[in-house]
Amino acid sequence: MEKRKPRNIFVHGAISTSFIAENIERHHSRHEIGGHSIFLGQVRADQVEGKTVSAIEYTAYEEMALEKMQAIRDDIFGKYELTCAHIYHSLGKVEAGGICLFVFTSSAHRKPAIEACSELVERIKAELPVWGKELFEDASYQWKENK
Amino acid sequence: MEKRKPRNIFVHGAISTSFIAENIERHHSRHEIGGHSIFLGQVRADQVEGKTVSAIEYTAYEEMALEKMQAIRDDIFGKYELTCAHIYHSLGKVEAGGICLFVFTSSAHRKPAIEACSELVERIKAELPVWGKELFEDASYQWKENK
Amino acid sequence: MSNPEISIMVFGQLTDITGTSSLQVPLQADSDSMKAELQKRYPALVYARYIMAVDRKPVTGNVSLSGQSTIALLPPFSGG
Amino acid sequence: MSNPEISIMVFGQLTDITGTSSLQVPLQADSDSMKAELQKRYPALVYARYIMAVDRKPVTGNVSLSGQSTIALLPPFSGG
Repeated sequence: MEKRKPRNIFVHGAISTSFIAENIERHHSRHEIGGHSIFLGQVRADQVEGKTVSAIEYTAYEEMALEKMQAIRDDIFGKYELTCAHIYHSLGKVEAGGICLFVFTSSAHRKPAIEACSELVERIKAELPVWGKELFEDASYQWKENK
Repeated sequence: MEKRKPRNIFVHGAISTSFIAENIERHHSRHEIGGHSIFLGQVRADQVEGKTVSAIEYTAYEEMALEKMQAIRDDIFGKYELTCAHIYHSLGKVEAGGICLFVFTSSAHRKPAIEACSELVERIKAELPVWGKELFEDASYQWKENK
Repeated sequence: MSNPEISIMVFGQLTDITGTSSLQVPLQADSDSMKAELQKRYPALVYARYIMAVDRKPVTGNVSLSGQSTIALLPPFSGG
Repeated sequence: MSNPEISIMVFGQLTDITGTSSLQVPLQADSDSMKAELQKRYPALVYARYIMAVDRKPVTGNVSLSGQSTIALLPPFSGG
């Protein structure tokens, strides 16, 4: 297979709603699209033994994550009839209530967009070398675990 | 069952990306939320016998649609552990490329939001008394059919 | 004594048959007789797919009508 | 002659064990010997869940290493 430079998915800090809106807006000129499916991951202020998570700090093995994401994209485009798919993940600190993951798929009819979006979210959480460090209000921390 | 005034879901014309962004933004203070799922329906410029759909004009039996939507909401909240769900549907004319349906669900963990959003979209299309009139560029039209 | 008139709401592609979204027709005793009356006035309704709603509920079987009934004719839904 | 040193990238909770995100250790012939060398230096790694990646691919089985290998230690992923 030809070697391509994989596209970037990482953004610094929380993903803003204006960034999301601009991304949606850009699809108004794509008149073959009938449905968009979006997943947004938001940082939860979980309670752990009386302490509250105030933020998550994300780190990644970026080169490996981007190569893996490109392979997942290829799989998804082979499996579902999509017009496009956009994925963004935060690096660095995202406060509770902030958006840390933005997955956005589009298709002519709704089913492929909905199914592909859901599958992308599962694969991103399971397969991308990204780590979340849950920071408590008292400056202690614990490492996030995905179920 | 007690009679409540069902909440409105109808908006005039296309649903703007700024409306969507404000809706997402409002959830940043809900720190128990971990995932949002969003579906957006977009008007497709379908080709029919050489003519192109330029817009869809939506009408509804509003009172019946709102009562039905309330019943669907009750079902969905009984079935999935959601923190909230928001539904908006256009009435009147939406040009090709415009957003005509906005379904937005949130939950602590991702699965309920994703599954509830998808089920809401199916039920809205099948059960709400709403009709789309596909307007062609030459001022002729055909009535939309949902599959 | 002739029956009082009642309004019937008409939606979607059925308005192509009736030419209007609000019909005035003599009240009938039940939904089956009302359908028959409407088909007499608009023969194309015989071939149209639609349901009748009374008081915002789809009619299944035959239901009785009064002057207070809210009646609507609904072709297949196509929202979203 | 002693082995040349090679850098190993360390991620996530494994940095709590190594105290750093970049280790310098003598190059070993293969991934199994590298794991053994690392566990000698950081005994807590024996109890840690992690995989080794060589050239950005997770190692399954044993693979040989060279001075050009890109080596990383990856604890369970927790993105999203």
